[in-house]
Amino acid sequence: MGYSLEEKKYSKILDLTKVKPYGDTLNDGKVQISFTLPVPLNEKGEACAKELALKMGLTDPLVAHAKALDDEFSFYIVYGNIIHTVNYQEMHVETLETNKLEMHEIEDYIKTHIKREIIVLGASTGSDAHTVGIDAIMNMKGYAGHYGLERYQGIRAYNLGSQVENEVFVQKAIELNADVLLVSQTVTQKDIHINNLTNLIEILEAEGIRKDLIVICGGPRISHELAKELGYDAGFGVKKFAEDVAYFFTTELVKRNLV
Amino acid sequence: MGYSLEEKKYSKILDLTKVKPYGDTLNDGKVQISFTLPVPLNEKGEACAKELALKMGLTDPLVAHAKALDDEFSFYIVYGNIIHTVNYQEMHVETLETNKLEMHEIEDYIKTHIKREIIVLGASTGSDAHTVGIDAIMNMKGYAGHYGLERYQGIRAYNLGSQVENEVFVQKAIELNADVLLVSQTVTQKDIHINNLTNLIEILEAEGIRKDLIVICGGPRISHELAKELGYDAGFGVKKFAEDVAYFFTTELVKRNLV
Amino acid sequence: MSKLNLNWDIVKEARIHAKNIAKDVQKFIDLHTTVSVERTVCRLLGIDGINDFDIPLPNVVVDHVKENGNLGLGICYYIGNAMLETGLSPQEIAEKIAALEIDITKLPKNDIANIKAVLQPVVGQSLAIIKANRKKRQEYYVKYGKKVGPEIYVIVATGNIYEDITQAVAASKQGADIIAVIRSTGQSLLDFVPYGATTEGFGGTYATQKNFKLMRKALDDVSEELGRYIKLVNYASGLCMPEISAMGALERLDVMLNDSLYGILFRDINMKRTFVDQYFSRIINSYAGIIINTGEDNYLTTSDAIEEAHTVLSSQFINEQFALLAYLPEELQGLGHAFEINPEIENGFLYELAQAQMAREIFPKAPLKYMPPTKFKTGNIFKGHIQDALFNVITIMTNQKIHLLGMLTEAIHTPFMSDRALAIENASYIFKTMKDISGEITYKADGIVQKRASDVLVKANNLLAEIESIGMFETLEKGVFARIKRPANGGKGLENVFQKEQGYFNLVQEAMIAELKGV
Amino acid sequence: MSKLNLNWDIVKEARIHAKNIAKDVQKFIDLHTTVSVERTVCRLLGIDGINDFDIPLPNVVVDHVKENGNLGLGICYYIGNAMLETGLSPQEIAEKIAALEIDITKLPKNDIANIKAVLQPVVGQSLAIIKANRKKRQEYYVKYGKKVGPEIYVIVATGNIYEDITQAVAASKQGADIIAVIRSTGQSLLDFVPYGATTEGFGGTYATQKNFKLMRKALDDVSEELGRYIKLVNYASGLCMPEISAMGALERLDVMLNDSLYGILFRDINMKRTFVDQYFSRIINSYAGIIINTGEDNYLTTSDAIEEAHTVLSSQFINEQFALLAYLPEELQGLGHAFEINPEIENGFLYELAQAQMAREIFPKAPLKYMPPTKFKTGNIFKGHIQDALFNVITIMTNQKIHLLGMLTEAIHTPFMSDRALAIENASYIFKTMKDISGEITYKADGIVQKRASDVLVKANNLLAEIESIGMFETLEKGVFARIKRPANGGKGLENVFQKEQGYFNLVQEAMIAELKGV
Ligand code: B12
Ligand code: B12
Ligand SMILES: Cc1ncc(COP(=O)(O)O)c(C=O)c1O
Ligand SMILES: Cc1ncc(COP(=O)(O)O)c(C=O)c1O
Repeated sequence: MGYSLEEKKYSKILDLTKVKPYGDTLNDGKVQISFTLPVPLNEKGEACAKELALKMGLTDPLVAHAKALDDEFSFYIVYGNIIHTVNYQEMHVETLETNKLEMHEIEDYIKTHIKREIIVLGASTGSDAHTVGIDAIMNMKGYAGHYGLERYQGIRAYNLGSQVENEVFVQKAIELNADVLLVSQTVTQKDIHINNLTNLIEILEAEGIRKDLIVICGGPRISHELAKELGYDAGFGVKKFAEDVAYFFTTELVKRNLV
Repeated sequence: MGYSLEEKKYSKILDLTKVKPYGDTLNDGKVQISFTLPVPLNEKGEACAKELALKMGLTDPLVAHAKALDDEFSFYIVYGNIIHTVNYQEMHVETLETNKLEMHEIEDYIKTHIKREIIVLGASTGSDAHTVGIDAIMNMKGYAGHYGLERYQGIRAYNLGSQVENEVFVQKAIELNADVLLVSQTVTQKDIHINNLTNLIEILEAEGIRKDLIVICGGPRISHELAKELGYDAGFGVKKFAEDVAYFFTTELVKRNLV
Repeated sequence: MSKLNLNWDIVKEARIHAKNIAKDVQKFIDLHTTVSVERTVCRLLGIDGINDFDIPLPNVVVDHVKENGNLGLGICYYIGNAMLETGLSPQEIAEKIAALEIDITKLPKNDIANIKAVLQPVVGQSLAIIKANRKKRQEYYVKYGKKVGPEIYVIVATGNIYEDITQAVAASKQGADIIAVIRSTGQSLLDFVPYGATTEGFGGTYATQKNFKLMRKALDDVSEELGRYIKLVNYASGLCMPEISAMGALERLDVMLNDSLYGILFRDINMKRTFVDQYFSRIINSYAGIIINTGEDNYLTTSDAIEEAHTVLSSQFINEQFALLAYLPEELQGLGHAFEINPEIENGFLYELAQAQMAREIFPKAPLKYMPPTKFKTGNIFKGHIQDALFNVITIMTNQKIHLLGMLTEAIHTPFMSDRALAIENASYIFKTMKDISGEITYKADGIVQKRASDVLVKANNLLAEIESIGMFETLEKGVFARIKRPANGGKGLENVFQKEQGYFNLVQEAMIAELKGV
Repeated sequence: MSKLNLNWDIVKEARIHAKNIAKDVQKFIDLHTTVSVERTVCRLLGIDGINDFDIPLPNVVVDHVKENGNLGLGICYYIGNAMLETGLSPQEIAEKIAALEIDITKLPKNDIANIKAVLQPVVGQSLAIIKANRKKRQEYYVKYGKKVGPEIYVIVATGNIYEDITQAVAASKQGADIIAVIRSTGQSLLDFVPYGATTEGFGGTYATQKNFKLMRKALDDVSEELGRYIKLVNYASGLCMPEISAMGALERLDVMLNDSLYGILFRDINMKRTFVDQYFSRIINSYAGIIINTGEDNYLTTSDAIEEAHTVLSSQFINEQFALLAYLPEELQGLGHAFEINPEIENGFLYELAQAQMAREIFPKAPLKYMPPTKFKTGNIFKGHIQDALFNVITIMTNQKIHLLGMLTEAIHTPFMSDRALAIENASYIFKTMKDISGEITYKADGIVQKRASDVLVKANNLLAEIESIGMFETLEKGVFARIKRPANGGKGLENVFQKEQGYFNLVQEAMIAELKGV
């Protein structure tokens, strides 16, 4: 347990156009970094770690920890104050209003505004074998206390499981006359998800049905911004649940007059 | 347990003049960063975190975790690949050869080369109340299995404890006709250690005895490089023990013909 | 002495159900063979190498018989017969088949006794290699001592066997006891085993005999350097289960992931195919003294770890019986389980403790494989490191043996070298500072821990009773495990299952069983 | 029921030794007073504010009497007398002294009975405020319920009370139950208490009454927002121990670090001075319903936690008796101990477990203050986070109450906001997932844990016997605790200790004791 003996010499004003990291004092710029270098653990290695931190924009970097991982590899933990700032005020992001309604309110909304069953088709597509994410959104049982779409009155939900090829998925969508497509992607290495998601939109466009559908993707590395970029109507990442998705597509169906 | 699906497209050659961090592939440049921003947790906050990482030189930063610490503070963990490199080959550092001999060998060395008792005076000086570090070096009992200087035959060690004023320390050195001074500094905030260490050297010079003494400093944030800069003969940081220090000052006494 | 006050009558009952379940499946197994079983025989008759199209010669030979002859008679029959007819070795015969210089299905038929006689020494040769490996491993144990306490298991997954070696050696020096080389994704669905040293695996490194050899050599070297025997793991489950087991036996692997249920549920491999494959595969593992690992842990990545804990135990009981039927002793049964309860659950740790202690007591001799938290890992590496710490605590409290390290970056990427080092540091610290805790603590009579164990045991027994009544095939069709449903005739590989014909024989298997029974 | 099978006869013996040790010191205490005791009386007679040189009026008054009169008679006597003579309030008298308009030592002397009578209502007023605070706290507990399980305690240390508030509020929202505002370094050696709201503390924020008030207000607000009562801590130990306790009582602090031994050993405060100060200080804490925290944990930052564990226990016994002599009930005795065993030691965790469980059993009603690992923290924040996790595990396994969170950056810097958040997350996760573990486990008879506890107890008892025979003063001179030697007449503050004269009285203390005895 210690006391901070550091002089507080930083500007005490929060300028949202010049935001700096915060340790225990406004604008102190404190950051923590860790990395491995493919060099032995010795004074030179440590000096390299410091040098790298300087290049990243840290002033007075402190190598708090250094450890050999093998004869020719060493691991470092560095603390320091960063000189860079970011402009919070001007930061532009694509956002998505969600979680406005609870399940029953959405059911009511469907009853009053859509007046028919919404057909929702979901799958983990391409080579992706992860189903827990899409199941979290769709299964009756739901996830973390949020019921899935299968439980919603007014929604008919089909969960096709994993490793569903895009072609098969689109065929099924046509067959079932779907209103909404839900695509889950978990594996992101080699940008495999980008290729796969792009491919689906191309097929939908080739079939001429893109505009008749609400097409939504999701997964731990999916942001709304990325989704929009790839031609989706929305994207949902971690900590998003069925009601967020349902709120989006029900209101969107009404907005786009697809009722 | 996953498999790395990432394409290994980095140069596979280790160029020691252009060293990059290492994740699991040479030159992949992987680093981990964490910091808090004084902004709310929302899409804009996350975008700021990404932006900051970009400014630090990361390509494709991934905000792996974001958490609200309060309404106006948010914490981020970011991974990414850094573009900077460092030159290991040309890195210049002041180093110190240590730990060449064991206690008994040092005792023998004193017997054969110095032929008299060496007087060593140690203290935690200035306002510093931390004694565990200097005790580790000096106490009979030693530290982490390394006996302290008090146990060495041929060394007469005086440990003055903590919060010893520099003036008092120097007086004691003159009184006891010391050969070696050991100064410990643990508190480093406000650069209090720099001021205190510099002050000691000034007093020694004013007294005209600097060149007759081996003056050594130590502590968790002391490096040999810093010590040299401040006018000390050597500096010892963490994981340094009595035998490292004893080896240095015995051989140095001989080298400087202070026997 | 049970710390859980388990009802041993129920345990006994459950074992009987499981035995009946396994025996029922065994009936099916005994009547069938597969291309991979027969290719395994080829390998153990010394057939190796590839043809001009990179097709492994065991595949060439088996496909040749499959197309031109009757695989239901077994490859032994054809090769032995060809040896008698041509005077060539199996390898030479295979090469001639590859060169389209011979059709071994069209040769005159010799007397079965003579065929067996000519094969015997060839079989003996492979078995001698395997036995020598087993002996060598034993010598290492004698020389360096067996690891006391949990064995630290980490994975490497670079796709390049040479990079894998860099990582594996570093991990060994940091304190790992067991290194698993993750296979290239999708390899489990290939109906052949790639050949040679490989450097371009897709998210993992191909399991090839050459790669096995290279890694074994590197680990032997580092073992000598460290004075600790570092175990090597690879993955057999999949369409080539017995072949990979044979390769592992020949190259002195020490642990082999080997579970038909994993293949069925998580790779959609046809159940009939993989049951048959698994049987021979486990016989080989047993003969080679290789520990198998089963995949019950995977169930909890899909289903809830509290609600479905009994399915893990049921499956362990079944896997135990499958193993025993394949002459694999308990000491080699690395049954799987996992720490996958939601960290948000009150007293979740106590449920994990109950499950782990229960597995330990019910399978006292098995080197249980305990898997770390993965499902509830997030991008919060600091929290993740604590989740892993509690997992490490359970292991040392309950004496788990094969301890797969969790990675703080589990939800982010495959392990960096530093992630592995931090994980090893985490486990090493806990195993040392808590070294003797398992002998120190007991659990309250009828407390949360004991009650939980008892509940799970009762439920597992009930489930086993149900499975016994409907049979394993229907059980899998109903989605009892991991809530995944698999049709008995669906999935990959069914087309390569063959009914054994009158006169079928598999000399390698017979020889191994004979010796294993003798032991 | 003891989980450790402790020998209660030895515990009883140890308590008797400790009682005799404390009583022996109490003899000295009863004969003496100090400037800080008398200044405290001033404060509780309503004297507040500073003079033109920023010297607090309590100091002005006491120094005035010290220089011109006889402090051995007690400040009550002089002030009461002056009230009778001047008809002014204590505050008005103090202001007149500050303005050099009066010399209260030179006034005609009134009858003691009359002096006491005029003081009584003034004393009553302060006591009423303190009682109202105690009641208010009680109401909060009724309204929000008392925290079940360990209370999460974190520090703030920015030096600026307004910044401290930002940090404290964030920590409360993240899950902290107790906030300690670290004092400016060196304040414990000041023989006065600074005044007003302060923003420029040296590595911590000055303990001033205004700062207490500001923080209390902020925490009351966040308490209401969260529906949890957030406790506020400050530090009394030092040259102003009873004064700060009085300020805390007036501003409804909930916990007060209060330990003469800490001051003697770690701040080189004269032992006579601080023993006397501590007595009155603890009476005030008791009267105000404030939990004290003692500093035994500090011993282990200097000495070895395995070898010197018994000194911690001995000191706890002594502190308990000191507290009881000051009418401070067990329920308010937050005796200190710490998790400071070297992480490299085999079974170190079991020794920690033994020590923590033992403290829990020997002081069953005390809200023990348990301190985190600090000494063996390194710059490796990942390892540090695990060290803290194991500390959290011990707390939940042994039901510690006041749980000071360890910081992963302990060896690097004073806590960042995120360090605190990660620490709270670590503890909250463990306390939830292991919630009922302490009721679930028992320790092996004569196992490592039980043996360790028994060893430490025996050694502590022996040490106490020795201390009893040589007395507390000589004990401290010999360096028994934390291996630090302090001469009885060395250190800071001895010059401000005074023998009580015939007729000395301290009306505040008497009134408090009367009520405390009544309870
Ligand atoms: C469970 C798991 C498995 C199980 C999957 C079982 C199953 N039936 O799903 C098994 C064992 C089979 C598996 C296999 C593999 N896995 Co995996 N696996 C995981 C693990 C541990 C948990 C994933 C999970 O279930 N999360 C819980 C769910 C609820 O979260 P979620 O998916 O993010 O879903 C939420 C949101 O994203 C969103 N969402 C998700 N989808 C959708 C869709 C829509 C439309 C919407 C609106 C919202 C939405 O809503 C959900 C609720 O909030 C993760 C590690 C981790 N902790 O994240 C690794 C992980 C995802 N796996 C990984 C890998 C590499 C693999 C394998 C390649 C390894 C292998 N064995 O070969 C294979 C992949 C096979 C393949 N071709 O896909 C990597 C991926 C790395 C990357 N970034 O690319 C991870 C991160 C592990 C690692 N560190 O290496 N895995
Ligand atoms: C124990 C401790 C205390 C104890 C000290 C008891 C004692 N008698 O020493 C007490 C409780 C009194 C204390 C007080 C304070 N502490 Co303190 N304390 C620590 C703690 C936990 C451990 C330090 C330690 O003993 N390390 C073990 C020794 C063996 O390591 P070492 O000192 O590095 O020594 C080795 C080498 O550096 C070298 N070495 C050291 N000295 C020398 C000298 C020579 C000549 C040579 C050759 C080698 C050498 O050899 C040793 C063996 O390898 C650290 C946190 C941490 N884990 O580091 C905080 C820490 C050092 N303390 C800190 C602070 C701020 C304080 C206080 C201001 C807080 C307060 N309560 O007011 C006061 C300072 C008072 C003062 N004026 O100095 C901060 C310092 C921050 C900074 N970088 O400036 C730390 C880092 C905690 C924190 N996170 O805030 N502390
Ligand atoms: C029993 C078992 N076999 C095999 C594997 C790996 O197989 P694949 O290579 O198909 O991913 C696993 C991994 O989870 C397993 O648990
Ligand atoms: C009992 C006790 N009192 C007071 C303090 C803090 O006092 P100071 O302000 O002198 O650092 C501590 C901190 O370690 C303590 O343990």
